[in-house]
Amino acid sequence: MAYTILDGHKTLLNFPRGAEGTWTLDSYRTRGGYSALEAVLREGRYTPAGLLDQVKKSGLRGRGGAGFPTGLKWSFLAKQRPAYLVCNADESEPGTFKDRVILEENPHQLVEGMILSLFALEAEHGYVYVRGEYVHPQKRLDAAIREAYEAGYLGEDVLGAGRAYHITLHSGAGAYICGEETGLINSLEGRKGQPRLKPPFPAVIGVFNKPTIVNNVETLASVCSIAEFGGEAYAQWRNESGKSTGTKLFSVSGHVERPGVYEVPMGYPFKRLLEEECGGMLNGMPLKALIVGGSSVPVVDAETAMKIDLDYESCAAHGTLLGSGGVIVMGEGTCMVRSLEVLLRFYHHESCGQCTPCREGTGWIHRIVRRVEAGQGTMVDLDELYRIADNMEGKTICTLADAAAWPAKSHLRVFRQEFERHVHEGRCPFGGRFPDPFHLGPQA
Amino acid sequence: MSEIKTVTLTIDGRQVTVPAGTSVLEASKVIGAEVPHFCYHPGLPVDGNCRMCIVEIDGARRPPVSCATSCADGMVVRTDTAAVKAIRASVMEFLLVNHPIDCPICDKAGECMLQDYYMQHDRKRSELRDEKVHKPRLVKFSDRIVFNGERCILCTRCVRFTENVTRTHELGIVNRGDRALVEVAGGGSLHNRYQDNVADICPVGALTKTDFRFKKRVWFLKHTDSICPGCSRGCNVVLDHDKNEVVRVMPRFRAEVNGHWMCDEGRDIHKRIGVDRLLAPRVKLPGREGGATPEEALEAVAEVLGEARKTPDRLAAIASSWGTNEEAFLFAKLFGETLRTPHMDVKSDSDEGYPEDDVLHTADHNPNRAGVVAQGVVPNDKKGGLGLAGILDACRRGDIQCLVVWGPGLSGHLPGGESELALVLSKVARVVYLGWKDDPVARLAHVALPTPAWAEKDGSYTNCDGIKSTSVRALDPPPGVRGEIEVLADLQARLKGRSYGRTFRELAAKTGAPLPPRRPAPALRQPSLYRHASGVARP
Amino acid sequence: MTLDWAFLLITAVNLVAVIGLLLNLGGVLTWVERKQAAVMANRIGANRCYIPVPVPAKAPGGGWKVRWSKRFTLVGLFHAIADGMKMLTKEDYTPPFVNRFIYNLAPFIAFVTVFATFAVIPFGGPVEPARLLDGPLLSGIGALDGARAWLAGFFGDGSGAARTFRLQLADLDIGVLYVFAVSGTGVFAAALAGWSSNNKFSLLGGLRASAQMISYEVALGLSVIGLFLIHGTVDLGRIVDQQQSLWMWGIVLQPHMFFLFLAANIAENKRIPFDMPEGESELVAGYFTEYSAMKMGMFMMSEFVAIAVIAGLVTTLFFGGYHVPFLYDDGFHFGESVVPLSHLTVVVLRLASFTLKVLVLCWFQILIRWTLPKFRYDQVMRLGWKMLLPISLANLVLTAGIAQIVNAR
Amino acid sequence: MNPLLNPKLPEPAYKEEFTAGRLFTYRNPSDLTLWERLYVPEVLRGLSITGSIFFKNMGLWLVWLGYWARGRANEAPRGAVTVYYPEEERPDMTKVNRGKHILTQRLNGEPQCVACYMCATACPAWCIHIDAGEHPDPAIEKYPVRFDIEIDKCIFCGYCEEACPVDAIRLTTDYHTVDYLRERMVYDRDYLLSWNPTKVQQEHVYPGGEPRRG
Repeated sequence: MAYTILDGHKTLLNFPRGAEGTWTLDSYRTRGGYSALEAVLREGRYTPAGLLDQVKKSGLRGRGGAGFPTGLKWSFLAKQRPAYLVCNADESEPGTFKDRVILEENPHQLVEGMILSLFALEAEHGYVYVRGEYVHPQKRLDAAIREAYEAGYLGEDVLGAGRAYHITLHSGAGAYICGEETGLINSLEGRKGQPRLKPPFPAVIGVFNKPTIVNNVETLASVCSIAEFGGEAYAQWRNESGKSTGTKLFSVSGHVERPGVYEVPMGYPFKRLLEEECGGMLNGMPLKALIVGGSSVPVVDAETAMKIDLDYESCAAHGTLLGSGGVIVMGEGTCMVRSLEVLLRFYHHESCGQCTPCREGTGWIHRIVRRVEAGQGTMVDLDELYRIADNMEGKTICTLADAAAWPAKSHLRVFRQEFERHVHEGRCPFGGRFPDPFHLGPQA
Repeated sequence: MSEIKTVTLTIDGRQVTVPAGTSVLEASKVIGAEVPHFCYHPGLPVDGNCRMCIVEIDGARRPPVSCATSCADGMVVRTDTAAVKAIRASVMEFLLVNHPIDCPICDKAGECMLQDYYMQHDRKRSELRDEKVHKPRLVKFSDRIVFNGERCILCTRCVRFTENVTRTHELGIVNRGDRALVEVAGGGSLHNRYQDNVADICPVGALTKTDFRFKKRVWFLKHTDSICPGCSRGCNVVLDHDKNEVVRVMPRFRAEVNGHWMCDEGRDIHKRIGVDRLLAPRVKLPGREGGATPEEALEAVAEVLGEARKTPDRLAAIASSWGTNEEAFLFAKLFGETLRTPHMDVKSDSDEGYPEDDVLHTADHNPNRAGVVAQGVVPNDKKGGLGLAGILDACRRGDIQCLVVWGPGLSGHLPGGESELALVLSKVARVVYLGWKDDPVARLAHVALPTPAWAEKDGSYTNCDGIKSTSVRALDPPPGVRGEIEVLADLQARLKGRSYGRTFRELAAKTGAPLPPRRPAPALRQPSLYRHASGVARP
Repeated sequence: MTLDWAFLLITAVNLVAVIGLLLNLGGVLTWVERKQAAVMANRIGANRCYIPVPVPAKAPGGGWKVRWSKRFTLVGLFHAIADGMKMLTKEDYTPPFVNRFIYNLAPFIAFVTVFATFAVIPFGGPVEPARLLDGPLLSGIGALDGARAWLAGFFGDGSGAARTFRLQLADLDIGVLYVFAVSGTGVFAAALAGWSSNNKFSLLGGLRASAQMISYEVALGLSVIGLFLIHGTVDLGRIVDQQQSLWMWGIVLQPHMFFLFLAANIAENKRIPFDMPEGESELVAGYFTEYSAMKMGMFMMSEFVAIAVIAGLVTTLFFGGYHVPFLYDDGFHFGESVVPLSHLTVVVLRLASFTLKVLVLCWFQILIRWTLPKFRYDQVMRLGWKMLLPISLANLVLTAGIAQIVNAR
Repeated sequence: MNPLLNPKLPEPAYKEEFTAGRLFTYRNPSDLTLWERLYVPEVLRGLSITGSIFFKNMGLWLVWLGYWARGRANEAPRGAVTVYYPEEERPDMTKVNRGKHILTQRLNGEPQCVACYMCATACPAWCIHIDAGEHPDPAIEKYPVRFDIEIDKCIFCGYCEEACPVDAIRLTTDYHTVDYLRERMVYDRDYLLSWNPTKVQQEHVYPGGEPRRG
């Protein structure tokens, strides 16, 4: 297969792996950092509308999981000012740790992307809502923002262009639901982190009742590349057969030889990612199941996994979602009931308790799966589980209920015989334990 | 006048035109397609968390909640498809999964939305095989409100009430997921003066009033539209009563008066109905001492007034600010027209109550001062009529020969209180008292006639904003006690005055009182447990 | 004309006997009806009324004391007395909306007509008072000679011949016609009671009663005309005389008419299966819904007395009246052999015979009442007009024809 | 459908008859035979049946007299299937007879009742009167302070038993509900609880019936 990509150029992970000091301004500058910003602000490469147009042309889609076209989202921003840009760095999806790499190793690219985005949106103030547990990334980002202020990339008069740009770092208190944009807005405002009813969308009424754009770290960082190379060039970085564009970070975890974050162009085959980048399955064990886009997307079996190209269309065609790119690889010997139990325990714990189906449903299906895993389930429970998950889906304010329902439904659909073995044998056929895909490091 | 913008949409195949900005839920009410809901309350901001009011709208990506969706032109809404019904059933199932289903001991049973909707939309057994989530029960939010966490469906109506109506912010939701709980912020207690409303708006039995707790099952209650006499706001209320006893008072929606709410004190006023009542007439005229029948007492009053008529300047009448418009009308006609006294004024019957605030309370703790004045109970300036203070001064000087006092509380107008009252009244040859309380005046008067309390008579009241509300008789007065309308009309007839009518409905035409809608007579017992007990439209 | 003291005395004795018999029979029948119904239905029936009887009982501290036993119930017979006492002592409530005069009159009409019917029924054979004390046993007792002489003197006709009296209140030539006339008057009782009560149920009951009684009056009369043709008289006394022979009894001559006559009589008496006018299930209590206490009691009483009167009438017409088979004035005649009996014995036997027949027929009527289900109203009327009336007319024609043939021979 | 086309259809279950110039339709036509319609023989047959019962029972009465005379009245065969109520009682009274009420108890002897008023609501005779009170134990929360049953108003329909959500009220087989004083016919809470105050704390035994399990 042929790829149209700048040879050897990584746009987001454009630094040597494991190198020291990649997070400093100097290091970033040596890699061509802030050149796009300077070109835009000093040389007037783009007008704000022009940059917005480039983003639209680039075909960039939100990297946070939902994959909403970024340019379209930006164009919805209401006209009144002040408006705000919020960077969603509340990366709390199990299996996803890509934003962390940007925040830790390459924070200036986020800062530059945010300034460019503020320019394109004609806004002044950006917020970065960082997950509370990301203490170390926060420190790096904080330092980067300070450096940017000192270097004049942020402040009242940025690069002498007569424009003021500010970025504020806000630490979250640790709730999965604050990764949802309206929940994040509530949390940012100091309220309880619960999603808001939409409409009105944040682009109309957002933070502090002002128009707001909320974008993922990776999305905003990618804006640098678009400003640098132009939207059309960015749109060429893809698998020719696919429609998704640009590069994407994939955080691979689980039973692989080399777990980690990899940047590949859209449409990169999973098989190649597994075998070339990650060095194959751990100890050569056979693949059993794959969660391709973070814990909330449907699971697929090994056969389907090998057919997947890592882009939005191919994933959808194979019954799953690209999501946030949190690739969880599960090898033979993994108990899928246990896997589901772990996932549902998370969603049970993280449901905000606002909407009825999610509040009561996540707990309910978690308790059922827990019982099935313990070998005390019945066949009726399996049907109930599917029915409840189905009832939860699509009825809540945010998609947390869906995020809990999809894995439950797909686990049941794809690995039904394993659930039935739990029921019939009255115990976990895998001994109640399994090679834990979430806690096994590369050294295991 | 700006034209109100309207939109036209289709709900269940029927065209509806509503003002722009109306929610689909409210628009559905117009055509009678009632969309079930828990968290939505017309008096509170929309929260959209119960997910019960989901409907189908053509073109929507996922079925939206109708409470939070504004009507738009050309919208096509379906509220009764199989899919919508399935969603309602599934939401009911989720709501009931961790609900304790303790309806037998729950006071809300009978008017519980969860019960009603279960019968309408779910009607199946629980599929739960695991332990339910347990939460604290019997949490005292204050000495008026008790909270049961297990029954709570976390609709946040109470939270939004304290946020948006009283703006006291005592309540909040703590914890996440199925462990979420309503708590009083900071571990204190509810301290606002409208806290009983949170129990009213609670769609389930999570918040109950200590006042009403275990007193009566709601399906035994009869409901009568009334007004609250606690202050000059004149909140429209429903008296829930059984066996000639008011059990609780609930607010009745009236947008321009009280909206959906009422204060806690208004709910307690009914407890004073039986306290200090004047139950039998008292006559202390020479030759008529001793127990008198109501008929004899009335005759004595007529005799006293007939005597006083010869010197109208020395007759004074003080009206009650708790009287209804119709009574005040007759009072004014009797004394102003038939007996021609210039000295008429209205007094305050009561000065007890909560101080004024910006929600509902007013400073005047009498329901109908404005109405009584509007009906003509004012000093006749042309003839040198005296006001209340003037009348009392004249009494003190001995210039008044006959004083008619209607309603209790006259001693509150004298700095010396009761002892001064005795002094003042001793200078008056004939004192007539008319009222439901056994007031100091009643003990000093030469003739005292008992009258019904406000809940025991029909009448209209005019509140501080000039809005008239009608109160319907809910209770039977004590035996032998006749209403003021009847008494005044009778006196008018005995004194050969003009007849203006003897019933509320006759007089309402003259005072412009809104006639109460004729409700069907309440069934002796509600035929079904599953009908909404209060009989009023559910908010 | 001088007063016929002997006749007056006999009439007085008859009167007392008839009224005493009927009143008590009516009372006892209330008990009989209850008890018989119970026995027929495998129940126990009235048994709780008692007269306290002192019996000795052991005192707790030793010695004896008097205990009042409650066990003297006489198989519930006291219930009749208790019923009577209750009705007499209950509040006699007159509703305010009734026509007082007629309302009060109606029960008396019902009561009187029933009693009056019995006046013409001969309940015992001819009595010669002078011969009463003659007999094989009594003639030997000299102490009775004085009485015997007084009887002969008092009841003699002056010419020395003994007078014969019939045990019958009124020996009327028109006999049965009087019965029909008087019982026809009974219609007024029901009709007036129903109307004067000013109550829909009462009125309907009264209407039904009058329609039904008038309808069956016709069949009642026609069903026995055949017997009159045979006997050639309507005088009940002479009809009974002619039934000396068993073969001349009405039940033998016209057995089918017995059923008709009994049915028509029960319908006249408004008893089940013809109790339309009362109709408990649809009309509360029919024409006497508004009556209480003894006025209601009089209606009830008249019904029970009527049972006895009907029994007497049927006995007289169909069962040879007071006659005992083979018993003649001087004793039993079995073919050629004769068993002579004294006059007193014959009189007593005939009285007993009449009483026995009446009691059996009372029992039979009660048996009918507790056996048959009730008719529908249209069935009652149809039976009366379309069954009983044609049958009795046919019987009349047939009997007349046969009588003509027999007489012509 | 024309019934002639389908001869298997049953005869229409009605009869038409012209009477008094009108056509009457009888929905349930008489199926009496001519012999039965003659009526008199059937009447006589009926009379013979009831009469025979009468005579049989009178005969049995005579037999009873004989036994009575020998002081063994109890052993006599009896025709009546009914009993002298207060002196005698039916030995074969059914276990499911609905009689006097009881209130079941908790293990500590308190009423099981939670004062939900369901029985009072369901009662068609309105003979149940309850006053609820706050129980010191929050797990119970509500209990009857007063629980009166006016047994003289009760119609023993058993609806209270049906309505009760906690199996607190039951009707026993005891049918001795008579008294000479109305006051004594109002059963209060303590009386209703006193059916078996000391015995059987482990399971609630249905008086006169099988113990309930589960």
